[in-house]
Amino acid sequence: MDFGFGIAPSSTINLDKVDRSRFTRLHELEPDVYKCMACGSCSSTCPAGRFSGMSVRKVILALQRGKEKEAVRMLKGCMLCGKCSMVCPRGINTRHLILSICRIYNEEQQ
Amino acid sequence: MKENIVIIGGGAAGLEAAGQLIRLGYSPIIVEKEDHLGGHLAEWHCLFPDMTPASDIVGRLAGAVSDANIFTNTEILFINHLKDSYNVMLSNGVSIIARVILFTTGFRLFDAARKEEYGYGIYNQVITNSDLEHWFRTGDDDRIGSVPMEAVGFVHCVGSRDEKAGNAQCSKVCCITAVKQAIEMKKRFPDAMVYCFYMDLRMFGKKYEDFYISAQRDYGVRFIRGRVSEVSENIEGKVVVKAEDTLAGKPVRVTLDLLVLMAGMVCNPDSTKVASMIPLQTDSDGFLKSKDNILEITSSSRKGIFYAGACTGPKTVPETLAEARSAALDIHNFIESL
Amino acid sequence: MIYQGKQKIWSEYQKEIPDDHWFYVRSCIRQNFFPGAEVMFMKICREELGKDIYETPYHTTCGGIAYHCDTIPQETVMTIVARQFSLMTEAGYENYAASCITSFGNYIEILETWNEFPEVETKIRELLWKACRREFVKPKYVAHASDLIYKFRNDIAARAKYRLVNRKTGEPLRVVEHIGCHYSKMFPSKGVGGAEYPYVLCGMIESWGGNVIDYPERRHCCGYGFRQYHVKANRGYSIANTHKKFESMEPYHPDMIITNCPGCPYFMDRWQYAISEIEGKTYGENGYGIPVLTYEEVASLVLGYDPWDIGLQLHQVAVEPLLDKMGIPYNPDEKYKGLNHKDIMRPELPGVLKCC
Amino acid sequence: MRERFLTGYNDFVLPFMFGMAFILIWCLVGMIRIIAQLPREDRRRFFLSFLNPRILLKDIKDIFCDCLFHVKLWKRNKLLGYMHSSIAFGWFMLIVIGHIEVFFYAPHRAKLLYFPIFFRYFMAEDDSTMGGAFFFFLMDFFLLVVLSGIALAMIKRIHSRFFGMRRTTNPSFMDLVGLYSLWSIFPLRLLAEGFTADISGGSFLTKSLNTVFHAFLGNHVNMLPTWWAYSLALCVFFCALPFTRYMHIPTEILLIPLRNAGVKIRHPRKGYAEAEVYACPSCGVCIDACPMGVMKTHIKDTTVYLNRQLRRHNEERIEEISDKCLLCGKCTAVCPVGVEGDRLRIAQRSLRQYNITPDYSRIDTGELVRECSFSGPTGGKVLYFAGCMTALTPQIRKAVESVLTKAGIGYEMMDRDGGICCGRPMLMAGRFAPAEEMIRKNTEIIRASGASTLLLSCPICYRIFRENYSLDGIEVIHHTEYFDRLIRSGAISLGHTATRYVYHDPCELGRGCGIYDEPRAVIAAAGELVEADKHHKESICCGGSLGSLTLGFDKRQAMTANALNNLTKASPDSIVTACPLCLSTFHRYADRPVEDIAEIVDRNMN
Repeated sequence: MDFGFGIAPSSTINLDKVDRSRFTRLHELEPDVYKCMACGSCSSTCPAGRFSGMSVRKVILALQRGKEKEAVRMLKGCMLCGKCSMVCPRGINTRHLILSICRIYNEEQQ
Repeated sequence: MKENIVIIGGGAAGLEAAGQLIRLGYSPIIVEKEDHLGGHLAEWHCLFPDMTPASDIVGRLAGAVSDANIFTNTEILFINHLKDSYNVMLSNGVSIIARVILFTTGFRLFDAARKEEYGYGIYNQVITNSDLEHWFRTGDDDRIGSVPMEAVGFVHCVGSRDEKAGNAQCSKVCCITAVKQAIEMKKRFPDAMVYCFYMDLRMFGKKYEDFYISAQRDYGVRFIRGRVSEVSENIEGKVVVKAEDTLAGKPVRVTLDLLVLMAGMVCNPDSTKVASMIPLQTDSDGFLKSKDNILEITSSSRKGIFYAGACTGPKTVPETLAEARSAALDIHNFIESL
Repeated sequence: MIYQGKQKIWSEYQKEIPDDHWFYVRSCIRQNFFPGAEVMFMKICREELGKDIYETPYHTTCGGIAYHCDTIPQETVMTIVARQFSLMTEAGYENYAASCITSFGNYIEILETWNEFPEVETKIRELLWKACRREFVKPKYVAHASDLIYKFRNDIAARAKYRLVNRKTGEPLRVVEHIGCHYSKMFPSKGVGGAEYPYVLCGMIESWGGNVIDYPERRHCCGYGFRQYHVKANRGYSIANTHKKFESMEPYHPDMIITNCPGCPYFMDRWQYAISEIEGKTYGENGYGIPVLTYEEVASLVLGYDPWDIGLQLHQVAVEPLLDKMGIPYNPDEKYKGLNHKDIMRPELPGVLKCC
Repeated sequence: MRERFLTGYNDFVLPFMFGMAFILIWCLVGMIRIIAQLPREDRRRFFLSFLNPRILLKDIKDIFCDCLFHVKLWKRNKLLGYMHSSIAFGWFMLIVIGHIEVFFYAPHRAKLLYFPIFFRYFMAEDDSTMGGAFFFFLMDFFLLVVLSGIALAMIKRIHSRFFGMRRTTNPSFMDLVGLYSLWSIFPLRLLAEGFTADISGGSFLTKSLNTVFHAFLGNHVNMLPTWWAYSLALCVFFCALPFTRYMHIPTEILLIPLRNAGVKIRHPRKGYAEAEVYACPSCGVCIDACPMGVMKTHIKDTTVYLNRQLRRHNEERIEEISDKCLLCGKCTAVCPVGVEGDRLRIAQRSLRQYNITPDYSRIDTGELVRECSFSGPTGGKVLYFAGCMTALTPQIRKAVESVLTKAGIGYEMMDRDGGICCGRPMLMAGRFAPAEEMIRKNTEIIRASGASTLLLSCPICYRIFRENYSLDGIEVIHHTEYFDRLIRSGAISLGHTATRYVYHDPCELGRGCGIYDEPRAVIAAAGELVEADKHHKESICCGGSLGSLTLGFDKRQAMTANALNNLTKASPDSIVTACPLCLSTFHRYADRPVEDIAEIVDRNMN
């Protein structure tokens, strides 16, 4: 029966249901991905952010929370200019991290 | 030297101050209400950032005061203010006339059950930092390890920075303690996911930041910025935790096998009781009020009454020890000036 | 679950509930939803327990729905409430009992506000005087009607004909208790058992023989949320919350749900039908739903009243499986007979949810 | 001159013949393979190059200079140069003169491949041939030259520092086989010819040897085995050659005409790249050149090892080495045979498959054009593109803008509020398609802006704008060049101070674009210019390069320290560079001021 409304999807991130296999693979390649303390330097300096909302911080977070689609959408705007790696206070090699994500995760699967 | 110095509290501050005073040639009297020395430190397993066993520290501190007069299992019944000294009446019948009293009465761990939404004392798998240390120390706790530990959570700031809980202050040590305990859990249960729910991470001390990075990178401890709002139990007896992942701007929920509440430091009511006998001023946070928070942190507004350690506010062990030494020197100078 | 831990909290959140002489105000909406509930409350109090419960036809809405929908300012709702208090004062009562949880929360919130800001109270007194030349004395005690039933739960248990026990197996029934949000979430000390682990319904269930289920989403809202339901565009959000609760309680296989709020039983009852239509899923046994009852209805059943006399035929989810479990006899042919055996007509049966 | 044997043949020539045939066939097949792998367009260009006399002459000159005389090595270190050219040129001359001898004295044997090699065995001098004595002298002379080279090579193995090399390549097993067989060829030849010196004649070397050691060399029983040994040594060398670094000898001869024809690397394993890989002589000059070399752990990541792994198809190591490199281009700059370590790596990176492809189609260039469009009449306008990195070093942008304003030059900024990346970092990661998309977008903006000059501050941008953008009609210029021009044209003038400046050549500006003199001229106008220990194309990368994909922040500090050490040899007051990335990298660890040229110009402008 059509009531004119349905059960609204939950916005809650359920960590029990997050498939961690790909992130585990990413972590093997990029141990520093866990070093991010979400300061946001990368996002604020990102030239692609202006055009596409790209933010390395958000990508890392989104992948950990199982929001891969969102991460892929942002990554497609990345120009790999490397400013984020220059400003990262924790010395994370963000460029290689991004490339590794682009290899492990698949936009087709989203 | 025949000057009576009463030290109230045989914890880290009391022991260190007594040790220093002995070296300066005094014979201090330590009054401790418990049956053992070392205070909270004696209940702890090991300390950040070098994982030093707490028992080693207590052993060394207690070793330095073996010559002192120590009354354990003893409480202060009353203190009378005489002309320029104090008459301290102890529960064991001893009465001491002293011109100097040092308060090293410390803190009390926040009663985590007061944060009802976290269900401490109601949900089996919710424990406190202190319970966890007890388990580290003795291995005696059925709640840990009896079920597979797939996910463990730590809640920072339980009863700290919480006006509703009556404690607006930061307890200073819980952040790093949570990091330390998370690492220890990860060492014992390498396959477990370990989450820390925090509001702010205050890694102010020496090597704390290294410790934090190591927890993230080497141990994979996951830090989620957001305070746990409520805890419930599911049909399997696991703990279901709800929080907001404020970095994602989304609510987050996770099922845990164990939830550790980082109970903070609050003022010790016993300290307040003894202070009211003189009486001494207390601060808005309930801790004893120093004469000045920068210049005279170890002095009270009353002549001959000194403070050291967490009786004036949350402190780390090194800070407590430094204050104890400082108080010993202040007492020495005070006696010299008499 | 450590039961002693809960007992400790319950012991800390006990409120004083006078024994007798109550001024009773009804809910705006309950009589349409579950018309038997308030009638049975009066009946139980007056006839079974012999209490003095006074009500007046002159009382109005408390303004709570409008207030929570942000359609009237606080002064307005306070003035409405002041008028209710003046009716109580006129009638010579000082104990105020509300049938509705939102009303109860509203009264408590207003009294606390006046406590903190006496100048507001003065202003409201002036407004009331200007509006209808009335004056009032603030009630000495404010209780929710469920507080009263809680207080008399053991008296009711002593008179009980039936218990919340499966007659066949002898096992206690698994009962979900759902407390209205406005009962104690705003002022924990004003509810029996506090906000986190309210005891008001648990006490009834325990006293009448049932087993309380503590499931993860126990604290969650029923989904009504005023604006979330009243605005059709938000209704998906409303039902999503109800859905979440049912998903959470499902593994415990509850036999029934007891509530103490006007909206909650309605939404938990009717949304089970909507969920079954949208998702094709039902939560009770054999395609039935989980019966949702108000505490007055449960008290009435326990005391042996006829299910149809207390209006259980107006529930969307069929109560027959519950009646069977409790061993309460009922006549299926009488289900849709109203007063004086007047036919009130059979409702159309839903597609998925089984309703006898 | 007379023939000693009627047959003109002995069995000992067989090993040599076998080896020779093997290596000739191998090289022929290899050459055909490489040429076949070239894209059709490159192949056409290669063949056509032989019809161009200018290129042909250059081919011949390069082959002589590079393969025989090793001119580049002479420039680097005389001893090293002598060692290589003595062996290469000496051996070459032995072969040439051997053939001349055959041509003169036994023309009917000219068909026999082995005859010139074993000439002394088959031919004997008679009293009348003075010419023979002359050639014998030459042969002995060049043999001595070669032997001296071999002796130096032996010393170099023990002590490479004599040859100006701090570190040298670690030879593989096959390299050692080749090495020892090569070393043994010429002493064996000397010995063999020593035996025949009293029969066939000889000159100052062989004859004297025979006289001095007559007791041994006069005994002809040992003669034939020695000639066998000589032939066998040649055989072993030729047969081992394809599997050793000595393959560079024949490969380089192919590489030179390919390069002169303008062929470029398109694929890391095929065609031109393969020629480069096999042309690598494993000399190890790149090891010392590599900025990563300051840390021992990175030595095996230098170009010489990349080439070795490419030959071995060790995929895991190839990936690792390719990703780690800073792409500073110094190995390419110093390589004696012209192996392009940086381009090889980029090509390798380009093979990688990614599952997420960037998409910039939604970027609205219209908005960016509006931000930088010129108002008023167009023509002669300067469009300033500061670049992403300059956003992190605002002092550069501020200084450039200040100079432009003070000089009264009308300009607009292309990325005041951030722009689209130039594409070079993406290109360096081997992802060409997204880089192309950025290039297209930026071209669109630049063309629409109506600028006639594109001024750049970042050498990374500058290089890609020069190499990969087609902005015909728009001049692309770096601010160092631009300021130099302004000074020379008198549009601006600088006040001279006594400050001692050292100039750091940024990799992309110096080696990348060949801009060395302009920045120095600008600095010299403002103060005293001193040079670093290593400068111009030998300049050492600051360590901050975006070229490396895997080098972590913590691994770069030692490189930066090393580069700073190099810069401060002449005790300058201030370090000057012309790249935002070098600037911020040096800033982190320098013990004295680090500035961009623009800052100096701005400060000293009259």
